[in-house]
Amino acid sequence: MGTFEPVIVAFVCNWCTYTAADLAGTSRLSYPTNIRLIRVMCTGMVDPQYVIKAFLEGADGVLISGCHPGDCHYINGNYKARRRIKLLKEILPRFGIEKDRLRLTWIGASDGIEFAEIMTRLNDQIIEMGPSQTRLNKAI
Amino acid sequence: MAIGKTLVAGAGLSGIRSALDLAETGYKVLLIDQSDHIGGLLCQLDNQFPTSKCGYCRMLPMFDRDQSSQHCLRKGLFHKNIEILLSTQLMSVEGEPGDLKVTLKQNPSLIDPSLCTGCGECERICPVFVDDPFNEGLTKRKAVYLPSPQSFSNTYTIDYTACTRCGECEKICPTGAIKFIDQNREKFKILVVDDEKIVRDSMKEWLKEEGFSVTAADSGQKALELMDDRPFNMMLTDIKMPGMDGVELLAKAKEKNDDLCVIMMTAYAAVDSAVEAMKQGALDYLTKPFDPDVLISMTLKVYHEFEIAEARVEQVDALILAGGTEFFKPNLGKNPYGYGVLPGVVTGMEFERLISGTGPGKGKLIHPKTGKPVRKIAWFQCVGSRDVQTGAGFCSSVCCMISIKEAILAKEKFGQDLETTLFYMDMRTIGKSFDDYRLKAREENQIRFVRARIHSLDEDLKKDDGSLLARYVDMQGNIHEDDFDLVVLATGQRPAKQMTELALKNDMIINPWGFIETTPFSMIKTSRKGILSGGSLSGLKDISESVTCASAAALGACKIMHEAGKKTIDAHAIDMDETDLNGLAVLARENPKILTVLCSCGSDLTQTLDVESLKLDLNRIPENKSVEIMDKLCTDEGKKTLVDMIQKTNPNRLVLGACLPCIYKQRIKELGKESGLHSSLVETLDIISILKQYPDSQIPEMTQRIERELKILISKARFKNPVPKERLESNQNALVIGGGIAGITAALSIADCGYHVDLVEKDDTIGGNLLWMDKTVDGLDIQAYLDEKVKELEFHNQVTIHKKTKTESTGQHPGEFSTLLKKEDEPKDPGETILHGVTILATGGGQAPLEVDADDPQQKELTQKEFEMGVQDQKIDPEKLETVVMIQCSGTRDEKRNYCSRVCCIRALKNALFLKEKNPDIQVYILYRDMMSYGFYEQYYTNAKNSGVIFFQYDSADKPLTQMQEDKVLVKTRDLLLDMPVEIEADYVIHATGILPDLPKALADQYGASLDTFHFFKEADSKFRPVDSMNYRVFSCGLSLKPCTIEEAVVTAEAAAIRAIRILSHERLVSGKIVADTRTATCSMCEMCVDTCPYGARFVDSIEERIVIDPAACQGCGVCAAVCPSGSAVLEGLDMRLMLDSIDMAVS
Amino acid sequence: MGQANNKGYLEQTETIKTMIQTCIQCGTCTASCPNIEFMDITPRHMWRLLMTDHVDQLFSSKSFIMCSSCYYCTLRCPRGLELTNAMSQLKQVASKLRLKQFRRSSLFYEAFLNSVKNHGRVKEMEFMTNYFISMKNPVIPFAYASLGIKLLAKGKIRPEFSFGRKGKLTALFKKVAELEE
Amino acid sequence: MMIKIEQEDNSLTKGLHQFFKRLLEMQEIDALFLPVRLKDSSSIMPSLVTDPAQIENAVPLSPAFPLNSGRMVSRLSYKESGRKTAVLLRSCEIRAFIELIKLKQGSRQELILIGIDCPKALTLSDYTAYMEKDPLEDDAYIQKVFSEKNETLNGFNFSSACNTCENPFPVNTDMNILLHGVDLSNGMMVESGSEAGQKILESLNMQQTSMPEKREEVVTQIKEVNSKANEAMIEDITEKTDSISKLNAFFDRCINCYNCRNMCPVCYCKECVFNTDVFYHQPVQYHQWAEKNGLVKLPTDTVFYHLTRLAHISHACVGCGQCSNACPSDINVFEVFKSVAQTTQVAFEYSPGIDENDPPPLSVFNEREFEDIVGIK
Repeated sequence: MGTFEPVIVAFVCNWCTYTAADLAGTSRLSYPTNIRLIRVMCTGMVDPQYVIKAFLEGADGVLISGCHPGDCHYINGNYKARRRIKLLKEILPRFGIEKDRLRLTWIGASDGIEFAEIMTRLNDQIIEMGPSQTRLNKAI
Repeated sequence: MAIGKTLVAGAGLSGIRSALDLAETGYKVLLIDQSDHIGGLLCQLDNQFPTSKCGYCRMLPMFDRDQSSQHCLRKGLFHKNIEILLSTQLMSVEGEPGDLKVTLKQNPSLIDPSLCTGCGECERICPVFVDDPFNEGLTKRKAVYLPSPQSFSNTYTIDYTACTRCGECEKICPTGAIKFIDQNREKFKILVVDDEKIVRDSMKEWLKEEGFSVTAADSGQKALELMDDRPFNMMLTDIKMPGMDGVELLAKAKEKNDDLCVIMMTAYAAVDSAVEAMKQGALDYLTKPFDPDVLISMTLKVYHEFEIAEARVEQVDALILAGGTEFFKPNLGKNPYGYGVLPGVVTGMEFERLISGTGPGKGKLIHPKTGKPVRKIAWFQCVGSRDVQTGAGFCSSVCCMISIKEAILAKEKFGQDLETTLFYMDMRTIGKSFDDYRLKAREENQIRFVRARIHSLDEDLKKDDGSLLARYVDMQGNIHEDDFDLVVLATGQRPAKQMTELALKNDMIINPWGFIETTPFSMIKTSRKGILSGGSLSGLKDISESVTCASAAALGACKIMHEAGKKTIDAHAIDMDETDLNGLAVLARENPKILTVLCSCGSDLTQTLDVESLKLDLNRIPENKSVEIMDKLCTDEGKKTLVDMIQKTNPNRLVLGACLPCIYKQRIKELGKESGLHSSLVETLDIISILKQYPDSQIPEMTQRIERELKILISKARFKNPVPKERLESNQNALVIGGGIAGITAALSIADCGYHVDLVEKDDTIGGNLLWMDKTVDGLDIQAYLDEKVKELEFHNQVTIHKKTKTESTGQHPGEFSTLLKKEDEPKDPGETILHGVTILATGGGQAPLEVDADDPQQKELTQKEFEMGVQDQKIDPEKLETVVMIQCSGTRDEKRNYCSRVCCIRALKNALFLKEKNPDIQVYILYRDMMSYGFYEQYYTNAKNSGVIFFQYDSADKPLTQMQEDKVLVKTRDLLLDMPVEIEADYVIHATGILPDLPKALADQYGASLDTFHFFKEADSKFRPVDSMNYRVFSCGLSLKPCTIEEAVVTAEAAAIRAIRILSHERLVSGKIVADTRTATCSMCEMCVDTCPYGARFVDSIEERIVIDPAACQGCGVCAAVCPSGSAVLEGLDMRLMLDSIDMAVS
Repeated sequence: MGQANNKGYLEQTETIKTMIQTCIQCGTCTASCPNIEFMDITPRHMWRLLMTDHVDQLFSSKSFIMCSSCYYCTLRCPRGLELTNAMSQLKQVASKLRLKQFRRSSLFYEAFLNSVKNHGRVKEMEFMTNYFISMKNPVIPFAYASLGIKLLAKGKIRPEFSFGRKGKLTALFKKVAELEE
Repeated sequence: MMIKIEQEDNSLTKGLHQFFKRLLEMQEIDALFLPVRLKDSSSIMPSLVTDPAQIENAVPLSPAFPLNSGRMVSRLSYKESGRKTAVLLRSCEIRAFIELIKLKQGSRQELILIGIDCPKALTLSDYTAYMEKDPLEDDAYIQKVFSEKNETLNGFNFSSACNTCENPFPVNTDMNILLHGVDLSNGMMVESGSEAGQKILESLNMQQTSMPEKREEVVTQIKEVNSKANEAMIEDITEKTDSISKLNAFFDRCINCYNCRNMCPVCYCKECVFNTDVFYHQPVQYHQWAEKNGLVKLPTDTVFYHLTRLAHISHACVGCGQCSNACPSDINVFEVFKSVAQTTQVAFEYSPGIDENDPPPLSVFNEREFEDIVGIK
């Protein structure tokens, strides 16, 4: 029986992180395939509802990855995202969704290698945490 | 009426800026570059000063965004109006502006970009390894390679000179994208001249083996005879030969046949004679004993030039040279730092690559040679600048800031325990926020700044771990010896060789150091009409100045095209397929019918995918009508079958899974034209690279993966609202506030391109600061220039001047400002309200007042302005003066006002030289902290010293003191070098109090602009949008933007003009497909979305109680949608319903 | 700055001052100089004194005497100044003015040049004895005694005095003296 | 400045009526907003009174707390009305109103905010039952709530929101009516909180007095008792809902009627996103969800709704308890929201409704903050 393959949803910003993802692809770096990338224009547009929806639908981990502070194409989208993730990291653990299942990272346009490493590290940590409780019984 | 077309030679940062400005205005642009990728220097820089952040993508167009690429510029650029030709050189230019004939030479690209899927098989097979110029030679790459790691098109390119034509890649390429053109090397005749027989014969053998026809001669005389009876393409000659030596032979051979390529061969000792020969026209030199590979690759390089005979001729209206500059190569000349010899010595660019994620260290800072981690780094400033030994009597003005940035980056990325030291003579932080950046580097990042110049470097023999020993003397005179793991040479700038040659060929004036000379008071007009210098070509500039010059050059081109009667595209014809409004409105009412198509790309998909179960699952989604498998969509027949399928099943949405070239935006637009299916309703997926990336995964796993990706696209397609935003009415009148030289130039520039301008000045005379100036430091007559400009302004039919007038903005709504103009001295005058589309704030600035507490009845302590005006009104007679002291940074560059006003040092040198010229035995002392004579102004610093001006350096903690003594002023300071107090009795003390902006906050707020911490205009991005504000319709130039000299003020005004024209040239502006919208019914007017919008694109309409959006200002970031709890702020194209459904699909 | 007591040095050093006027005090010459430990004030300090007319302090220090013309500083000066020539010109001024504190080195050079003038090469014995005589100080020869014996033992110095006319360069020296006026 | 309200023929309520009449008769004040016993029934509802005669039916202090009138006051003030109104509000109503001002749903220009020591309240269902079984007289109720032990009222427990309320004493108001720690036998005190309040009190020229010493000690004592109760409640609810399955159990009776949102004063949206087309799902979507787990409870998005509401307003929750009051299925929504509100408000160092210029946490950001939550080590 293979190890448990987590379902991880990654909201990836169209500018720096997506460029790094493409770079990881073209430089043939392999990273876990069970991470589903959803391209958003900016991490600032990731509504807390998207994260809640992902967890309630059975995601074991949610990653939000955007540009380094100061690199954001829209100047301050990433700062606003950071505050929303801080809010969610206060609310979700209250209901049993461990703090480390929701992650926020900054990835630069030429950090292809780092992108692949982060994806693998995230995947290993979520495997360690085991399946999320919503996968076993869905929230009503 | 023809559409204007401009050639931009050089697709670096400035080339891209000029091209985009013109393309957005609506002109056609031909953008060429000799390298194989666009972006030039910027591709290799991850971050730029003064924020050590990256802002490259902020150059992309703001409105009409779907015309251009919407991703990181390092992935590449495309724009509807720009044609990009890479590996192309500009050979010659003829004709007049408005009718220029340019000949271009392009390397034939052996790989067809429309077929190459970027699979990388050819790279794996290729046997040839070459130094990778992208990583400055620190790593190797194959002869077939990806031009830049992130390039989106990831089409592979063949390095024309390195490729040995072995043909392996041609065989292995799965899509047959590689085709070699046949070569006839016999036609290439080489003459080898050497007095030693063994050398002659061995070279003949090697070259013959490569297929060239070779003749040998044992003496110079014999060579000349051989040249008489048959022509040669290349000559390799030794230097030390009896009878006629190599250099003499070179001269004679060149007379006979000028485009003969000559390569000198010299023993190791005689290198400088070879370098000398190169100055007289030799192409290159080889040092004996040389190995065959070096000889072959050099010969191939020459052969490659010979091989590309045909050139392409284009007809354009204007030419912008944006070749930029090259960095000084430290190993030329005396090379005191052992660059290339000692292991740890690298240049600035190499260091940038060392710390980059795509660099040799792969994100870790390791020693380029020993691979060990690096702990101690030193930066040596002024390598190849301010150094007569390397022929550079100028300062390259950017290396100081580059080194500070690199030091900060090293510490932030690799740990604050890294020891970083900067050795400098004058730390030239000349930009607005640069001094703050230096303070941050010193205080927060603990970077050590040592004022000393290291003369040479050698290995520290005591420690044999390759660390480098540097000796220097500190200010107190004692000698220190420090060792470092890595030494970064802050190399200066040199003119781009190819550009200077072109300039010489077209008899354009170049300055003594080989940079292209621009006409007085302009940084873009060259001595040849019709050819403009964009970016840093004409001199040493940082990114924000290069971008400003690039925009100004675009303005120059726009003026030329307007005068030649050429039109812009927008006015010319509206491109129907994109905005077919009613067609799409009907579509909106239809239920979504999706067709999903997968291209098997030559292979049989059933081997890798369980196609049946995929079709079954996808068809369970009601909106997805059918799933089709097709083949070879890249070919014309393939595309034909797809178009027929669309016309037959007539879906209103398409999900296309194919290879990368098939899903480019342009290809989808073409498909849209042919099939009638609007391109915004096609969702694409690169399934080939997914299949390639995990070749060994089994069928069910891969099917599930592809199914999930397709489901996400299907959910996007089914919830997408097809109705595009309606086009926004945009006012085509401009308002310029402020009548200084910046306001005048902006107004004239816009008016010259055919748009009406209202120029408002609060005083009753036009001219601002220029009214009281007479000469610039280069001796140009300012008053004459001002009179000419004012006359031009007053007689211009497109300009209405309002003198003694105040402005008061009476509101901005999408597409238009309204401003009330009121006469200053007639309070009861109701004023005149004008409507305008853009606003340029050019309110200027002035000399800061002198805060000196001592009472000074005879006015002996003056500011620079007061002194100059005193001299002009004959109140001060230079002849009668004995001693004058000038104190720089007086009351500025300290905690109160921490920015360098950039111009006071140059102004002090001008006054000093003026005084010395008027009265040679006057004693002039200049007390300074850092002499900011940047760029070519360094020569005036040398002239001042030559004319006997004494310079005293003082420490900011121990400022000079002045007190009155009868009619003289006693100045007390300290000579840091002699370490003794100094007292000077001066007739006059001139304080450089720096520049204060004159941009009231109320005025800026009225137009949605804002001020920065120093109360100057706050730019959207100090580097990449230097004259724009966050409100895309408001710009600024001149002193209210940043402290600058007259030329710099003029160039910011021209840049602001083109940035305005790109809006004025459109009657209606269209926004991008992804743009914000408001659902007024559910909106509770809490204005959270208005406050959070970084672009001020949302307005509160309190009468109709709704939020109004300027679709052209909205950039589609979606921050408003995320902050609105009720979902009334919606991001069209990526709304919440679509996102939630995509999440559903992703997690299933 | 008028109060520098220059005792007439100013005119002498005017030309030297113009040679080094565009110095930007970067310290390259000081850091490159191999004899730096023997100098009481650094070369940069000297040029600064010259520039600010503190010529008396300049001549009260011995630094320029220590310069052995290795041309390192001229090679590396970013302003391309002829620093080594400036040093030698300072030496000439010092010897021309027969300044007391440089008496020892001026006499040394004179004795050396006389020997070259008379024989076309330096005769060590004759040169050293003339130098000791002109120094009129009996103690000095003993300081050189040990060095002299070692060199004699190794045959580096030929003991004999020769009075032949071979290699006379008096005409050459006369011509140079005329040129220098 | 502090004035005294005498008893009117030894009844505190009448004393208050007298005070409010004097206020209404003042030139500057056009209307009064306070709880009034309706003419033809015994229930007490907040009302806008312009005729001083109607003041007799006013019941400023009663266990009735049908809704948080912070929302009503925002309706009175989100645009100019040209009228000056004095509003009498409990502490949680004032704080809710201040939060609404930050969201531009109301403004203080035309209002005089009169705070009053909170008279505690019964839950809606308890109140109706209490009214049927010989409720206390108004004055008797005041005596009971403000002086003796006031754990229960005729056997009914006060609402858990009031028992766990940590700041039942209004702040940032124009004037406050003080009852706790005051010797009620000779009347109540009114303390001015702003110049506007001071000007009005001066023009009333009633007898001045000073702060009773006992006040301080009583206030801290009440706060201690309540915060201890609050901790206990939070500990209990946290344990009861610390997993999604427990949350499912907690909200099992929830029918997505969204009443808790309608009654919540700080849930200010004109139309909630859960009523828009975003959650008006397509039929096939229900089938997809059912196919995924074999079964899907309808209506869906129950837990999703509550978590979303937490994300939207947990920072602004003033703990007034109306959400539990409004729930038809008697789910104790208040306890979940108060416990989560506690954590988020502490995390962002934000206390709702205290100062209009303190912006809501998600509407601002600083360049360097919360760097610990970024990155994957």
